[in-house]
Amino acid sequence: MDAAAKTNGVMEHKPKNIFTQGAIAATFIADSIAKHSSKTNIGGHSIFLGQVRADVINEKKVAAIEYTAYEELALKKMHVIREETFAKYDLTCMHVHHSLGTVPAGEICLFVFTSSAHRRAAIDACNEVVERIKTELPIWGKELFEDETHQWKVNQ
Amino acid sequence: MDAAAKTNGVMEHKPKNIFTQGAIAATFIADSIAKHSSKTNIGGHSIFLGQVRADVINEKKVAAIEYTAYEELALKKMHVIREETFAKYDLTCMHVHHSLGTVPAGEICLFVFTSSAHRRAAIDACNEVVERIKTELPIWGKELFEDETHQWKVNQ
Amino acid sequence: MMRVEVLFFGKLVDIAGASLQMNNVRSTDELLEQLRLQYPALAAEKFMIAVDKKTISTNTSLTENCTVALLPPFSGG
Amino acid sequence: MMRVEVLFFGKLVDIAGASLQMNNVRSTDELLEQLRLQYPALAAEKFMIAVDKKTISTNTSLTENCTVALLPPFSGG
Repeated sequence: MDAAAKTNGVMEHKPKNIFTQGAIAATFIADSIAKHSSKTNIGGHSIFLGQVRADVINEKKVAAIEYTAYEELALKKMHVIREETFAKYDLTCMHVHHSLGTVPAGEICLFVFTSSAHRRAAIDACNEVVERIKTELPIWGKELFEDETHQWKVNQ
Repeated sequence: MDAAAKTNGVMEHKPKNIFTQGAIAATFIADSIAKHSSKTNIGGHSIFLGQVRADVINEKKVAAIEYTAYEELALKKMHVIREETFAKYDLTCMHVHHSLGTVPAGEICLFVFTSSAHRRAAIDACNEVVERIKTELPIWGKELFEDETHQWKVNQ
Repeated sequence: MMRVEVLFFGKLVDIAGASLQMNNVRSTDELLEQLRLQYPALAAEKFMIAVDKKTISTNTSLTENCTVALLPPFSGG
Repeated sequence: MMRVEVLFFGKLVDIAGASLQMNNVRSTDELLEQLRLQYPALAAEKFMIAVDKKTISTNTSLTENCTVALLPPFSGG
Protein backbone atom coordinates (compact mmCIF):
# COMPACT_ATOMS: atom_id res chain seq x y z
CA MET A 1 0.00 0.00 0.00
CA ASP A 2 2.82 2.38 0.82
CA ALA A 3 4.51 1.61 -2.47
CA ALA A 4 1.29 2.30 -4.35
CA ALA A 5 0.75 5.54 -2.46
CA LYS A 6 4.26 6.63 -3.33
CA THR A 7 3.86 5.73 -6.99
CA ASN A 8 0.76 7.74 -7.65
CA GLY A 9 1.51 10.44 -5.13
CA VAL A 10 -1.84 10.28 -3.31
CA MET A 11 -2.93 8.63 -0.10
CA GLU A 12 -5.29 5.75 -0.55
CA HIS A 13 -8.01 5.72 2.07
CA LYS A 14 -9.20 2.18 1.56
CA PRO A 15 -9.71 -0.01 4.63
CA LYS A 16 -6.38 -1.09 6.02
CA ASN A 17 -5.63 -3.83 8.46
CA ILE A 18 -4.52 -2.24 11.72
CA PHE A 19 -3.93 -5.48 13.60
CA THR A 20 -0.54 -6.97 14.39
CA GLN A 21 -0.03 -10.27 16.19
CA GLY A 22 1.79 -9.66 19.48
CA ALA A 23 3.82 -6.60 20.47
CA ILE A 24 4.73 -3.78 18.07
CA ALA A 25 8.53 -3.70 17.69
CA ALA A 26 10.55 -0.48 18.04
CA THR A 27 12.28 -1.36 14.76
CA PHE A 28 8.88 -1.44 13.02
CA ILE A 29 8.23 2.07 14.36
CA ALA A 30 11.66 3.21 13.14
CA ASP A 31 11.00 1.83 9.65
CA SER A 32 7.67 3.58 9.59
CA ILE A 33 9.32 6.91 10.51
CA ALA A 34 12.18 6.44 8.02
CA LYS A 35 9.73 5.81 5.15
CA HIS A 36 8.46 9.38 5.52
CA SER A 37 11.77 11.04 4.63
CA SER A 38 10.72 10.97 0.96
CA LYS A 39 7.63 13.04 1.81
CA THR A 40 9.35 16.40 2.01
CA ASN A 41 6.09 18.32 2.43
CA ILE A 42 5.87 16.98 6.00
CA GLY A 43 6.97 19.32 8.79
CA GLY A 44 5.78 17.43 11.86
CA HIS A 45 4.97 13.92 13.02
CA SER A 46 2.97 13.09 16.11
CA ILE A 47 3.21 9.60 17.56
CA PHE A 48 1.36 7.95 20.39
CA LEU A 49 2.51 4.61 21.77
CA GLY A 50 0.51 2.55 24.23
CA GLN A 51 2.67 0.37 26.46
CA VAL A 52 1.46 -2.49 28.68
CA ARG A 53 1.83 -1.57 32.35
CA ALA A 54 2.78 -4.10 35.04
CA ASP A 55 -0.01 -2.84 37.31
CA VAL A 56 -0.31 -4.43 40.72
CA ILE A 57 -3.94 -5.28 41.57
CA ASN A 58 -4.72 -6.93 44.90
CA GLU A 59 -1.05 -7.81 45.27
CA LYS A 60 -0.96 -9.55 41.89
CA LYS A 61 1.17 -8.18 39.08
CA VAL A 62 0.03 -7.91 35.45
CA ALA A 63 2.47 -9.95 33.35
CA ALA A 64 0.84 -9.30 29.97
CA ILE A 65 -2.36 -8.19 28.26
CA GLU A 66 -4.09 -10.46 25.79
CA TYR A 67 -6.00 -8.49 23.19
CA THR A 68 -8.97 -9.73 21.22
CA ALA A 69 -11.18 -7.80 18.82
CA TYR A 70 -14.27 -8.06 16.71
CA GLU A 71 -11.89 -7.54 13.82
CA GLU A 72 -14.31 -6.93 10.96
CA LEU A 73 -16.30 -4.36 12.92
CA ALA A 74 -13.11 -2.75 14.27
CA LEU A 75 -11.67 -2.32 10.76
CA LYS A 76 -14.98 -0.90 9.54
CA LYS A 77 -15.08 1.60 12.41
CA MET A 78 -11.40 2.45 11.98
CA HIS A 79 -12.05 3.23 8.33
CA VAL A 80 -14.75 5.73 9.35
CA ILE A 81 -12.42 7.30 11.94
CA ARG A 82 -9.70 7.56 9.28
CA GLU A 83 -11.98 9.23 6.74
CA GLU A 84 -13.37 11.66 9.30
CA THR A 85 -9.89 12.52 10.55
CA PHE A 86 -8.62 13.25 7.03
CA ALA A 87 -11.70 15.39 6.42
CA LYS A 88 -11.18 17.37 9.63
CA TYR A 89 -7.38 17.80 9.69
CA ASP A 90 -4.92 18.74 6.97
CA LEU A 91 -2.87 15.56 7.24
CA THR A 92 -0.25 14.13 4.93
CA CYS A 93 -0.67 10.63 6.29
CA MET A 94 -1.88 8.56 9.18
CA HIS A 95 -0.96 5.05 10.35
CA VAL A 96 -2.56 2.99 13.10
CA HIS A 97 -1.37 -0.35 14.48
CA HIS A 98 -2.94 -2.28 17.36
CA SER A 99 -1.80 -5.57 18.83
CA LEU A 100 -3.84 -8.74 19.01
CA GLY A 101 -2.88 -11.69 21.20
CA THR A 102 -0.44 -11.48 24.09
CA VAL A 103 1.69 -8.40 24.72
CA PRO A 104 4.05 -8.65 27.73
CA ALA A 105 4.35 -5.77 30.20
CA GLY A 106 6.78 -3.13 28.90
CA GLU A 107 5.96 -3.83 25.24
CA ILE A 108 4.07 -1.60 22.78
CA CYS A 109 0.43 -2.49 21.97
CA LEU A 110 -0.75 0.65 20.14
CA PHE A 111 1.03 2.86 17.58
CA VAL A 112 -0.73 5.92 16.17
CA PHE A 113 1.29 8.03 13.74
CA THR A 114 0.07 11.22 12.05
CA SER A 115 1.99 13.66 9.84
CA SER A 116 1.29 17.10 8.45
CA ALA A 117 2.97 20.15 6.93
CA HIS A 118 2.48 22.17 10.13
CA ARG A 119 2.57 20.53 13.54
CA ARG A 120 -0.86 21.50 14.88
CA ALA A 121 -2.82 19.21 12.52
CA ALA A 122 -0.66 16.15 13.25
CA ILE A 123 -0.77 16.70 17.02
CA ASP A 124 -4.51 17.35 17.23
CA ALA A 125 -5.37 14.47 14.90
CA CYS A 126 -3.16 12.04 16.83
CA ASN A 127 -4.79 12.95 20.15
CA GLU A 128 -8.28 12.59 18.71
CA VAL A 129 -7.57 9.29 16.98
CA VAL A 130 -6.13 7.78 20.18
CA GLU A 131 -9.26 8.77 22.11
CA ARG A 132 -11.53 7.39 19.39
CA ILE A 133 -9.59 4.10 19.20
CA LYS A 134 -10.03 3.63 22.93
CA THR A 135 -13.75 4.40 22.97
CA GLU A 136 -15.01 3.28 19.55
CA LEU A 137 -13.07 0.20 18.49
CA PRO A 138 -14.39 -3.20 19.63
CA ILE A 139 -11.13 -4.39 21.19
CA TRP A 140 -10.76 -5.98 24.61
CA GLY A 141 -7.75 -6.39 26.86
CA LYS A 142 -7.46 -9.27 29.29
CA GLU A 143 -4.92 -8.59 32.02
CA LEU A 144 -2.97 -11.77 32.68
CA PHE A 145 -1.44 -11.95 36.14
CA GLU A 146 1.80 -13.69 36.99
CA ASP A 147 -0.16 -16.45 38.77
CA GLU A 148 -2.10 -17.20 35.55
CA THR A 149 -5.38 -15.75 36.78
CA HIS A 150 -6.81 -12.82 34.79
CA GLN A 151 -9.14 -9.85 34.91
CA TRP A 152 -10.70 -7.88 32.08
CA LYS A 153 -9.17 -4.47 31.52
CA VAL A 154 -11.43 -1.46 31.97
CA ASN A 155 -10.54 1.74 30.11
CA GLN A 156 -10.64 4.91 32.16
CA MET B 1 22.80 8.93 32.36
CA ASP B 2 20.19 6.35 31.44
CA ALA B 3 22.22 3.62 33.11
CA ALA B 4 22.48 5.67 36.28
CA ALA B 5 18.76 6.44 36.21
CA LYS B 6 18.04 2.73 35.84
CA THR B 7 20.37 1.75 38.66
CA ASN B 8 18.95 3.99 41.32
CA GLY B 9 15.41 3.93 40.02
CA VAL B 10 14.92 7.69 39.94
CA MET B 11 15.06 10.23 37.15
CA GLU B 12 17.95 12.62 37.35
CA HIS B 13 16.96 16.12 36.40
CA LYS B 14 20.42 17.54 35.90
CA PRO B 15 21.11 19.60 32.76
CA LYS B 16 21.39 17.32 29.77
CA ASN B 17 22.79 18.05 26.37
CA ILE B 18 19.92 18.11 23.88
CA PHE B 19 22.02 18.84 20.80
CA THR B 20 22.93 16.34 18.11
CA GLN B 21 25.13 17.11 15.13
CA GLY B 22 23.09 16.70 11.92
CA ALA B 23 19.82 14.80 11.47
CA ILE B 24 18.28 12.58 14.14
CA ALA B 25 18.22 8.99 12.84
CA ALA B 26 15.10 6.80 12.99
CA THR B 27 17.26 4.08 14.53
CA PHE B 28 18.18 6.44 17.37
CA ILE B 29 14.46 7.02 17.98
CA ALA B 30 13.85 3.26 17.95
CA ASP B 31 16.63 2.68 20.51
CA SER B 32 15.17 5.38 22.70
CA ILE B 33 11.72 3.73 22.56
CA ALA B 34 13.12 0.23 23.17
CA LYS B 35 15.00 1.40 26.29
CA HIS B 36 11.68 2.13 27.95
CA SER B 37 10.45 -1.47 27.96
CA SER B 38 12.13 -2.00 31.34
CA LYS B 39 10.01 0.82 32.82
CA THR B 40 6.82 -1.18 33.25
CA ASN B 41 5.02 1.63 35.08
CA ILE B 42 4.70 3.46 31.74
CA GLY B 43 1.34 3.22 29.96
CA GLY B 44 1.76 5.82 27.22
CA HIS B 45 4.45 7.57 25.23
CA SER B 46 3.94 10.75 23.25
CA ILE B 47 6.46 11.65 20.58
CA PHE B 48 6.81 14.72 18.41
CA LEU B 49 9.19 14.76 15.47
CA GLY B 50 10.06 17.88 13.52
CA GLN B 51 11.00 17.16 9.91
CA VAL B 52 12.67 19.60 7.51
CA ARG B 53 10.25 20.60 4.74
CA ALA B 54 11.37 21.23 1.15
CA ASP B 55 9.36 24.46 1.02
CA VAL B 56 9.35 26.38 -2.25
CA ILE B 57 9.86 30.12 -1.69
CA ASN B 58 9.98 32.44 -4.69
CA GLU B 59 10.48 29.41 -6.93
CA LYS B 60 13.49 28.24 -4.93
CA LYS B 61 13.39 24.97 -3.04
CA VAL B 62 14.73 24.49 0.48
CA ALA B 63 17.39 21.74 0.31
CA ALA B 64 18.29 21.75 4.01
CA ILE B 65 18.15 23.77 7.20
CA GLU B 66 21.32 24.69 9.03
CA TYR B 67 20.73 25.05 12.77
CA THR B 68 22.81 27.13 15.12
CA ALA B 69 22.16 27.84 18.80
CA TYR B 70 23.41 29.81 21.73
CA GLU B 71 24.09 26.43 23.26
CA GLU B 72 24.86 27.35 26.86
CA LEU B 73 21.76 29.54 27.15
CA ALA B 74 19.61 26.95 25.34
CA LEU B 75 20.67 24.18 27.73
CA LYS B 76 20.03 26.44 30.71
CA LYS B 77 16.54 27.30 29.42
CA MET B 78 15.84 23.68 28.53
CA HIS B 79 16.71 22.68 32.06
CA VAL B 80 14.12 25.14 33.40
CA ILE B 81 11.51 23.82 30.93
CA ARG B 82 12.32 20.27 32.02
CA GLU B 83 11.98 21.05 35.73
CA GLU B 84 8.73 22.96 35.21
CA THR B 85 7.30 20.18 33.06
CA PHE B 86 8.08 17.50 35.64
CA ALA B 87 6.53 19.70 38.33
CA LYS B 88 3.37 20.22 36.28
CA TYR B 89 2.81 16.76 34.80
CA ASP B 90 3.05 13.30 36.30
CA LEU B 91 5.72 12.06 33.92
CA THR B 92 7.91 9.00 34.10
CA CYS B 93 10.51 10.45 31.77
CA MET B 94 11.19 13.04 29.11
CA HIS B 95 13.81 13.22 26.38
CA VAL B 96 14.55 16.09 24.00
CA HIS B 97 16.92 16.10 21.05
CA HIS B 98 17.49 18.97 18.62
CA SER B 99 19.79 19.04 15.63
CA LEU B 100 22.66 21.47 15.11
CA GLY B 101 24.35 21.93 11.75
CA THR B 102 22.85 20.88 8.45
CA VAL B 103 19.71 18.73 8.24
CA PRO B 104 18.57 17.85 4.68
CA ALA B 105 14.87 18.12 3.71
CA GLY B 106 12.98 15.00 4.78
CA GLU B 107 15.20 14.36 7.80
CA ILE B 108 14.30 14.74 11.49
CA CYS B 109 15.58 17.82 13.36
CA LEU B 110 13.58 17.66 16.61
CA PHE B 111 12.62 14.68 18.78
CA VAL B 112 10.52 15.22 21.92
CA PHE B 113 9.59 12.10 23.86
CA THR B 114 7.48 12.02 27.04
CA SER B 115 6.17 9.01 28.96
CA SER B 116 3.66 8.56 31.77
CA ALA B 117 1.53 5.94 33.50
CA HIS B 118 -1.64 7.36 31.94
CA ARG B 119 -1.64 8.91 28.49
CA ARG B 120 -2.97 12.40 29.26
CA ALA B 121 0.17 13.57 31.10
CA ALA B 122 2.54 12.38 28.36
CA ILE B 123 0.43 13.91 25.57
CA ASP B 124 -0.11 17.27 27.28
CA ALA B 125 3.50 17.56 28.37
CA CYS B 126 4.80 16.70 24.89
CA ASN B 127 2.60 19.38 23.28
CA GLU B 128 3.67 22.01 25.78
CA VAL B 129 7.37 21.18 25.56
CA VAL B 130 7.31 21.41 21.74
CA GLU B 131 5.71 24.86 21.93
CA ARG B 132 8.19 26.03 24.55
CA ILE B 133 11.18 24.72 22.57
CA LYS B 134 10.02 26.69 19.53
CA THR B 135 9.43 29.93 21.43
CA GLU B 136 11.95 29.88 24.28
CA LEU B 137 15.13 28.17 23.07
CA PRO B 138 17.76 30.35 21.36
CA ILE B 139 18.04 28.23 18.23
CA TRP B 140 18.01 29.52 14.67
CA GLY B 141 17.32 27.78 11.39
CA LYS B 142 18.88 28.96 8.15
CA GLU B 143 16.99 27.66 5.12
CA LEU B 144 19.51 26.67 2.48
CA PHE B 145 18.14 26.72 -1.06
CA GLU B 146 19.24 24.41 -3.83
CA ASP B 147 21.02 27.33 -5.55
CA GLU B 148 23.15 27.88 -2.41
CA THR B 149 21.43 31.11 -1.40
CA HIS B 150 19.70 31.16 2.00
CA GLN B 151 17.06 32.84 4.10
CA TRP B 152 16.56 32.80 7.85
CA LYS B 153 13.65 30.68 8.99
CA VAL B 154 10.81 32.41 10.81
CA ASN B 155 8.69 30.34 13.21
CA GLN B 156 4.95 30.76 12.81
CA MET C 1 -36.07 -23.02 10.77
CA MET C 2 -34.19 -19.75 11.24
CA ARG C 3 -30.63 -19.92 12.40
CA VAL C 4 -28.66 -17.09 14.01
CA GLU C 5 -24.98 -16.92 14.94
CA VAL C 6 -24.20 -15.27 18.27
CA LEU C 7 -20.71 -13.94 19.05
CA PHE C 8 -19.44 -13.05 22.51
CA PHE C 9 -16.48 -10.81 23.25
CA GLY C 10 -14.33 -9.70 26.18
CA LYS C 11 -15.48 -10.89 29.58
CA LEU C 12 -18.69 -12.29 28.06
CA VAL C 13 -16.54 -15.09 26.63
CA ASP C 14 -15.86 -16.17 30.23
CA ILE C 15 -19.63 -16.52 30.69
CA ALA C 16 -20.89 -17.95 27.40
CA GLY C 17 -17.90 -18.99 25.30
CA ALA C 18 -16.85 -17.37 22.04
CA SER C 19 -19.93 -18.18 19.94
CA LEU C 20 -23.06 -20.28 19.65
CA GLN C 21 -25.91 -20.83 17.25
CA MET C 22 -29.52 -20.19 18.12
CA ASN C 23 -32.63 -21.27 16.27
CA ASN C 24 -35.94 -19.56 15.88
CA VAL C 25 -35.22 -16.28 17.52
CA ARG C 26 -37.02 -13.54 15.61
CA SER C 27 -35.67 -10.44 17.33
CA THR C 28 -32.81 -9.25 19.50
CA ASP C 29 -35.14 -9.00 22.51
CA GLU C 30 -36.19 -12.61 22.07
CA LEU C 31 -32.54 -13.63 21.68
CA LEU C 32 -31.52 -11.80 24.86
CA GLU C 33 -34.36 -13.37 26.80
CA GLN C 34 -33.22 -16.85 25.82
CA LEU C 35 -29.56 -16.07 26.46
CA ARG C 36 -30.32 -14.80 29.95
CA LEU C 37 -32.16 -18.02 30.76
CA GLN C 38 -29.20 -20.02 29.53
CA TYR C 39 -26.50 -17.77 31.11
CA PRO C 40 -27.92 -16.04 34.20
CA ALA C 41 -24.56 -14.29 34.77
CA LEU C 42 -25.23 -12.21 31.62
CA ALA C 43 -27.84 -10.20 33.55
CA ALA C 44 -25.14 -8.44 35.52
CA GLU C 45 -23.15 -7.43 32.43
CA LYS C 46 -23.28 -4.28 30.34
CA PHE C 47 -22.95 -4.71 26.59
CA MET C 48 -23.93 -3.26 23.24
CA ILE C 49 -25.44 -5.36 20.48
CA ALA C 50 -24.38 -5.42 16.84
CA VAL C 51 -26.46 -7.14 14.18
CA ASP C 52 -24.48 -7.91 11.05
CA LYS C 53 -21.74 -5.50 12.17
CA LYS C 54 -24.12 -2.59 12.82
CA THR C 55 -24.64 -1.55 16.41
CA ILE C 56 -28.31 -1.23 17.32
CA SER C 57 -30.07 0.58 20.15
CA THR C 58 -33.63 -0.78 19.92
CA ASN C 59 -35.20 -4.19 19.43
CA THR C 60 -34.29 -5.41 15.94
CA SER C 61 -35.69 -8.19 13.75
CA LEU C 62 -33.31 -10.99 12.92
CA THR C 63 -32.99 -12.65 9.54
CA GLU C 64 -31.76 -16.06 8.43
CA ASN C 65 -28.02 -16.51 8.99
CA CYS C 66 -27.52 -13.13 10.54
CA THR C 67 -24.80 -12.55 13.12
CA VAL C 68 -25.51 -11.00 16.48
CA ALA C 69 -22.53 -9.80 18.54
CA LEU C 70 -22.58 -8.90 22.24
CA LEU C 71 -19.97 -6.24 22.91
CA PRO C 72 -19.01 -5.35 26.49
CA PRO C 73 -17.28 -1.97 27.11
CA PHE C 74 -14.19 -1.66 24.91
CA SER C 75 -10.74 -1.68 26.45
CA GLY C 76 -8.31 -1.46 23.56
CA GLY C 77 -5.14 0.60 23.50
CA MET D 1 40.29 49.29 30.08
CA MET D 2 37.04 47.28 30.19
CA ARG D 3 36.57 44.59 27.62
CA VAL D 4 33.26 43.03 26.59
CA GLU D 5 32.56 40.08 24.30
CA VAL D 6 29.61 40.48 21.93
CA LEU D 7 27.96 37.44 20.32
CA PHE D 8 25.63 37.58 17.32
CA PHE D 9 23.19 34.85 16.32
CA GLY D 10 20.86 33.95 13.48
CA LYS D 11 20.53 36.56 10.76
CA LEU D 12 22.57 39.04 12.81
CA VAL D 13 25.62 36.94 11.91
CA ASP D 14 25.05 37.98 8.28
CA ILE D 15 25.32 41.61 9.42
CA ALA D 16 28.05 41.62 12.05
CA GLY D 17 29.77 38.22 12.05
CA ALA D 18 29.64 35.71 14.88
CA SER D 19 31.40 37.76 17.58
CA LEU D 20 33.53 40.79 18.34
CA GLN D 21 35.17 42.46 21.30
CA MET D 22 34.36 45.96 22.42
CA ASN D 23 36.23 48.17 24.84
CA ASN D 24 34.96 50.74 27.28
CA VAL D 25 31.26 50.25 26.92
CA ARG D 26 29.67 50.66 30.34
CA SER D 27 26.08 49.65 29.59
CA THR D 28 23.99 47.79 27.07
CA ASP D 29 22.54 51.06 25.75
CA GLU D 30 26.05 52.39 25.12
CA LEU D 31 27.01 49.12 23.45
CA LEU D 32 23.97 49.20 21.16
CA GLU D 33 24.66 52.79 20.21
CA GLN D 34 28.20 51.91 19.12
CA LEU D 35 27.07 48.74 17.32
CA ARG D 36 24.48 50.69 15.33
CA LEU D 37 27.12 53.14 14.21
CA GLN D 38 29.34 50.28 13.10
CA TYR D 39 26.54 48.16 11.54
CA PRO D 40 23.71 50.44 10.36
CA ALA D 41 21.75 47.36 9.15
CA LEU D 42 21.22 46.36 12.81
CA ALA D 43 18.70 49.18 13.18
CA ALA D 44 16.16 47.26 11.10
CA GLU D 45 16.48 44.08 13.15
CA LYS D 46 14.51 42.85 16.14
CA PHE D 47 16.48 41.11 18.86
CA MET D 48 16.64 40.41 22.57
CA ILE D 49 19.77 40.96 24.60
CA ALA D 50 21.33 38.55 27.06
CA VAL D 51 24.10 39.59 29.44
CA ASP D 52 26.06 36.64 30.82
CA LYS D 53 23.28 34.27 29.70
CA LYS D 54 20.46 36.22 31.34
CA THR D 55 18.03 38.00 29.07
CA ILE D 56 17.48 41.63 30.06
CA SER D 57 14.72 44.08 29.27
CA THR D 58 16.17 47.40 30.47
CA ASN D 59 19.52 49.12 30.19
CA THR D 60 22.06 47.07 32.11
CA SER D 61 25.56 47.88 33.38
CA LEU D 62 28.36 45.83 31.92
CA THR D 63 31.29 44.42 33.85
CA GLU D 64 34.82 43.40 32.87
CA ASN D 65 34.85 40.31 30.60
CA CYS D 66 31.10 39.96 30.48
CA THR D 67 29.37 38.49 27.43
CA VAL D 68 26.55 40.25 25.64
CA ALA D 69 24.50 38.22 23.16
CA LEU D 70 22.14 39.63 20.54
CA LEU D 71 19.33 37.15 19.93
CA PRO D 72 16.96 37.61 16.98
CA PRO D 73 13.57 35.78 17.08
CA PHE D 74 14.12 32.06 17.65
CA SER D 75 13.36 29.57 14.89
CA GLY D 76 14.28 26.18 16.26
CA GLY D 77 12.33 22.97 15.71
